[in-house]
Amino acid sequence: MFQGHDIACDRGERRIFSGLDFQIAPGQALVLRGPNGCGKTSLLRMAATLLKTAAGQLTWDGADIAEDPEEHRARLHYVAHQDAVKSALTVRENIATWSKIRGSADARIDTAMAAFGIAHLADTPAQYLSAGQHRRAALARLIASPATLWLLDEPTVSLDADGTACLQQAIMDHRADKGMVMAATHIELGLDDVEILQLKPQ
Amino acid sequence: MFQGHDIACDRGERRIFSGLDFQIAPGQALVLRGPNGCGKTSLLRMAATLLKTAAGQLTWDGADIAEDPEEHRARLHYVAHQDAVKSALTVRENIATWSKIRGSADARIDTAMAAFGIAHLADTPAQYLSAGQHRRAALARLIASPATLWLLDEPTVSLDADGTACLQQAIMDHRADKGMVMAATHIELGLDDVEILQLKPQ
Amino acid sequence: MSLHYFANPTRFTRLAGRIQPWAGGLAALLLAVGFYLALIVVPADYQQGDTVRIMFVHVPSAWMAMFCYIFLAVASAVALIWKHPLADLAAKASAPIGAGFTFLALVTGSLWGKPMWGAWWVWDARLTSVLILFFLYLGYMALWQSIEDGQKAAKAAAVLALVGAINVPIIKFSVDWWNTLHQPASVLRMDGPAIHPSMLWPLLIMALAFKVYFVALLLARMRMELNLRRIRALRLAERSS
Amino acid sequence: MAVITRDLHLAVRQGGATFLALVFFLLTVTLFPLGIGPEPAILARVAPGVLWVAALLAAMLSLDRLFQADFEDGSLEQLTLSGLPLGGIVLAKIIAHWLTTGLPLLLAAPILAVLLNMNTEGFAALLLTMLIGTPALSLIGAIGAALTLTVRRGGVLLSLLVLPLYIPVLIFGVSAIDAAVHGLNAKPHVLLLAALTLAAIPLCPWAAAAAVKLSLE
Amino acid sequence: MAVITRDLHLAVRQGGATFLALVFFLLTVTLFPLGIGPEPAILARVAPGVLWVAALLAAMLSLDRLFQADFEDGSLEQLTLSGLPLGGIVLAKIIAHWLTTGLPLLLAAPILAVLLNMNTEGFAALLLTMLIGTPALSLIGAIGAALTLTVRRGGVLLSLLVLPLYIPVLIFGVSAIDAAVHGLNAKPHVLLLAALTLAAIPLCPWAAAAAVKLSLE
Amino acid sequence: MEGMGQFFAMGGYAGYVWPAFAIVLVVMAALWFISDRGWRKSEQTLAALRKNRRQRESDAE
Ligand code: HEM
Ligand SMILES: Nc1ncnc2c1ncn2[C@@H]1O[C@H](COP(=O)(O)OP(=O)(O)OP(=O)(O)O)[C@@H](O)[C@H]1O
Ligand SMILES: Nc1ncnc2c1ncn2[C@@H]1O[C@H](COP(=O)(O)OP(=O)(O)OP(=O)(O)O)[C@@H](O)[C@H]1O
Ligand SMILES: [Mg+2]
Ligand SMILES: [Mg+2]
Repeated sequence: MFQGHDIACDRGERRIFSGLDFQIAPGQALVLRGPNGCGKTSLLRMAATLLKTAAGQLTWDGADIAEDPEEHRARLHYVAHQDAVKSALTVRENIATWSKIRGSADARIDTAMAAFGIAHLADTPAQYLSAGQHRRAALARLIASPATLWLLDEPTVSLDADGTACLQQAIMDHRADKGMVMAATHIELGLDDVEILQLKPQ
Repeated sequence: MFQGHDIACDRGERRIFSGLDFQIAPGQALVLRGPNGCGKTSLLRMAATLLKTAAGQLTWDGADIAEDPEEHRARLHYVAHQDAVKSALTVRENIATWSKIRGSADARIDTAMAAFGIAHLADTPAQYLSAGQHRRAALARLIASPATLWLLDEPTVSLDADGTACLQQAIMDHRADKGMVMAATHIELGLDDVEILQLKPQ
Repeated sequence: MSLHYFANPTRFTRLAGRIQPWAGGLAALLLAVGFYLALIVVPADYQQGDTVRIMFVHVPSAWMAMFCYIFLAVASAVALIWKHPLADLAAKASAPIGAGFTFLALVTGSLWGKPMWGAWWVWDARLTSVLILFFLYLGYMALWQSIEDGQKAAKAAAVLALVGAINVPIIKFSVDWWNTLHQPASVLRMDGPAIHPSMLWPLLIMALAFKVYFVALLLARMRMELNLRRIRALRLAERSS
Repeated sequence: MAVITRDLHLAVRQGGATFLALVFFLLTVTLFPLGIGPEPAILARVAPGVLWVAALLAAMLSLDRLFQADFEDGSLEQLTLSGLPLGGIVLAKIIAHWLTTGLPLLLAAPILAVLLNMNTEGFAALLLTMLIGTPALSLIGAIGAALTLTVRRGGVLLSLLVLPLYIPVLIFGVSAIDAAVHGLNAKPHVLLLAALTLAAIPLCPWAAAAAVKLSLE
Repeated sequence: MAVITRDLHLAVRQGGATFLALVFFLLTVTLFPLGIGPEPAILARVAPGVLWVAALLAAMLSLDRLFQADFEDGSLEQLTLSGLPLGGIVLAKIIAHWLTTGLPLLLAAPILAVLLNMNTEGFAALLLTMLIGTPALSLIGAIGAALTLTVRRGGVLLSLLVLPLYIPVLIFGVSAIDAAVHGLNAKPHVLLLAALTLAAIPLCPWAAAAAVKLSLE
Repeated sequence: MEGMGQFFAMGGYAGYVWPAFAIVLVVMAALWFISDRGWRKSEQTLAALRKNRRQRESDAE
């Protein structure tokens, strides 16, 4: 169970939001919505321990995540706008690097590429990918090494219908597997049974 | 009238598409659709003279654009994934630079920021913008200096409902003004009376 | 028979296939004669002793180092301006050969320098500019290597080759412009060669041998590059189908 | 031209290139006495060489970002699409580069020359050769920067490509100063240097523009 | 550790840092004789200084990209999220940096020493000091690189921050070689240098990790 | 024999003259060898690829 209690967020010495509560149980998905600049990305970065909360606390099964950030980090994936795909490496190498760092099995790399329909691009340098292919390569990381909590910042950007379907399938499998998902988006993700957290600009 | 006759595209010594025809009359909009990697971005880059056609020709009112690329460039705007917004400059400075280079009036800068709802961010360095605000700043260029042909590559990425509405309004005004629009997208742009060009992977 | 007569790659391959063995054989023969003359027939110099024999490999190598670059630059110009389809290949194929000869000029020069000047290396203008030429060759080859797209690489490399061509006159005239330890030109000069005929002839034979060797090797490398280009095209066609 | 002011503005804002070259120049030159030892005679002997080599390196380092930053964020694309001729844009960027790197070096050189005990005869020659030579550095460097834009080993290749082309500038620059220091006639060296720069003015922007066009494809 | 192999792999692939430092080192040292003139005596006199200054500059230049590239494309974020302690990641990156810059410099130094007519006594001292000193360059530099990550004038600030910290390394390194060349006892200098490096090993990764955490906020 | 020894001694400069000629031979031979092998290999690969394609084309028919 991942929970937020009375969270507030400051960016550039300005209060972006405050008094925010949420909770995600295993198998659940929370979708963040709200206009541009309302703090969705900021909230995700807090959940990833990349940003400090200005007030309130984030807990995992009751324990404050700020107490042992390393442990919390090991159980999450954060897919951001900057997608950490190195243009000099091929698609496979890109995915392999991250799964090696996370110490997960190499066998999953092929599964991951297949899950996002980029198996045929395995040996293409990322430099030569189209925008959607690039994004798929970034998302494939989710499958290549397991993590309980997925934090997704506008994950469907640049994806075509097929790519979006791949992502939906991945999220469904993940949830069936007791995973949790927290996603920020402006367009319909096409997931069923999700909770929506509407952020309001202050 | 902007036309393409029997266009073919090579990327990385591979044929991406061929035998493509299209035409855009003043006031018209053409929407490019197709799966990831089918060549939408490539086609837009050809229309912007940034990429050479492998076969066929692009004409403007009957004249081949390859003959005088400078003239063609002066009449178009291309908004790409890489949005050419400098993080060290403020929003206003970013827009002003481009309108100065294009030699258009300073007065339009404020209109442009207002049109995309970022007037209140005029003096914020682009570094501190959220993803959607960043994109709005890139799009504001369209209004800040006039150009007949707008080439938009997934323009609604990161935009919220309000931002998308701003863009729709801008496109409507542009078309009413005899402007032309060519946009690649995966999601509905919400424009009426558009032609759709479906690209197929080879 | 215009420039474009040999533009046809198949015709080129056929012709090259015919010339290459002859050129190879002739190069081997001339080299053998040259080595015989240089090592056995030519008398030791009264000043330089037997080290003078190094001249017969050093000087032709140095000439070839410059010649290859001129060839490379001209081929690049032809590729850029007239878009002759084989010019790219000729330029690309000549770079490793030129680098090889430049390397030889440096090494044989060093081997000559130690007994003559008492140092393997001195930082004079001629020597340094040859070293720079070597770097230029390396840069040229590295540029080819690091751009995936063959056509783009060809153009980029051609631009570099042309810009780098300014180094050739600098090498040629460096001995006249700066006072250095190195010999000024005694063969290739305006007022005719100033060298004894007993030395001149073996030198010229050696130079000719190097030239013919260059031609044979160039043809072989061009055929290889042509094949590689075809292989790439086939592979790409295969992958996309 | 608007492009020049834009680049200057950005340079001032980001600081990056402007001061980097200057700071690098100053630091390199100050490190030398530390490395070599303080004897005035030796310092004076090596001064022209050290100053010119440091200037070369400083100029080369700032080249890396000449087009790269604009390329990565899409600005270079937008610039080519602005309707201005590409050669002109490239020249504008070269001028901005010189104003932000060459000019500061030129201004800093006299101070450093004093620190290195250079004699007064060499002074005028140093300034003159730097004034004539530094534009050539920006011009020639632009070609290398443009050629290596999309290249994987960008940085290395850039140095490998550019430094050989810089060497004539170095040699003429240093020989002119040496001649002046020893009371000889520096004019031929200066003239050769000037010829080099003059030849580079029309050629380099053209070649660099061709290379930029290639990498945008 | 996986991070080291990743960085090495990337370095080989992109070439960037690896060869850049080496090529820069080689070219700088080659430029000097051109600038200073060919007299062997003078070259030998300035050789230790030139080699160390060139090594310092080469190391400093490659620092710029130590965290920057990973920061910009989001990889640094992902690395901190990988569950490994940040200090360890930073240390891994420092080791990779040394392997790709310090080590090549170390290997190239003897060849250059010959070209610069350095005498054989200085040789062993040169190698020893570079072996001990170059890790300190990577370690100290990492702090600077981390501190300047989000800073606008990154490059300049980096040089300004790092070079003063590098000066002790330079001074001890050169004095050790000079002592050896003149047949004096180089040991105290070498020991001081070693002390410096040993002190840097625990301190620098910790400081750099703190700085990285700051800039990710 | 005397003559031979003298010949090989090269007036005391054997250490310079012979390596110079040797390196020339080695480099020229190596360049030739590499180019020739590269060319042969490329011929083989090309032939194999072409055969492959012809086969596939006839399969398709
Ligand atoms: C690494 C060292 C050396 C290099 C890079 C080098 C380079 C060159 C080059 C580029 C040329 C062709 C010049 C032209 O055609 O104008 C040349 C010619 C020549 N070199 Fe060297 N050289 C080196 C050492 C030496 C030494 C040590 C000697 C003899 C003491 C020597 C004697 C000659 C002679 C006699 C010529 C023929 C000049 C002529 O007739 O045109 N070189 N060398
Ligand atoms: N590094 C920063 N420094 C200062 N302010 C920032 C910074 N990053 C973002 N902001 C500001 O914080 C607010 C929230 O930004 P955030 O990126 O969280 O918005 P968002 O909800 O993700 O918006 P979008 O839908 O556009 O992605 C914005 O108003 C933005 O201007
Ligand atoms: N610079 C390049 N070099 C080689 N191949 C490339 C390059 N850029 C793109 N490609 C390839 O060309 C094809 C078309 O790419 P393009 O970016 O035009 O697709 P797209 O339709 O815009 O896709 P998306 O919807 O994902 O943005 C892709 O298969 C891609 O892998
Ligand atoms: Mg956001
Ligand atoms: Mg696209």
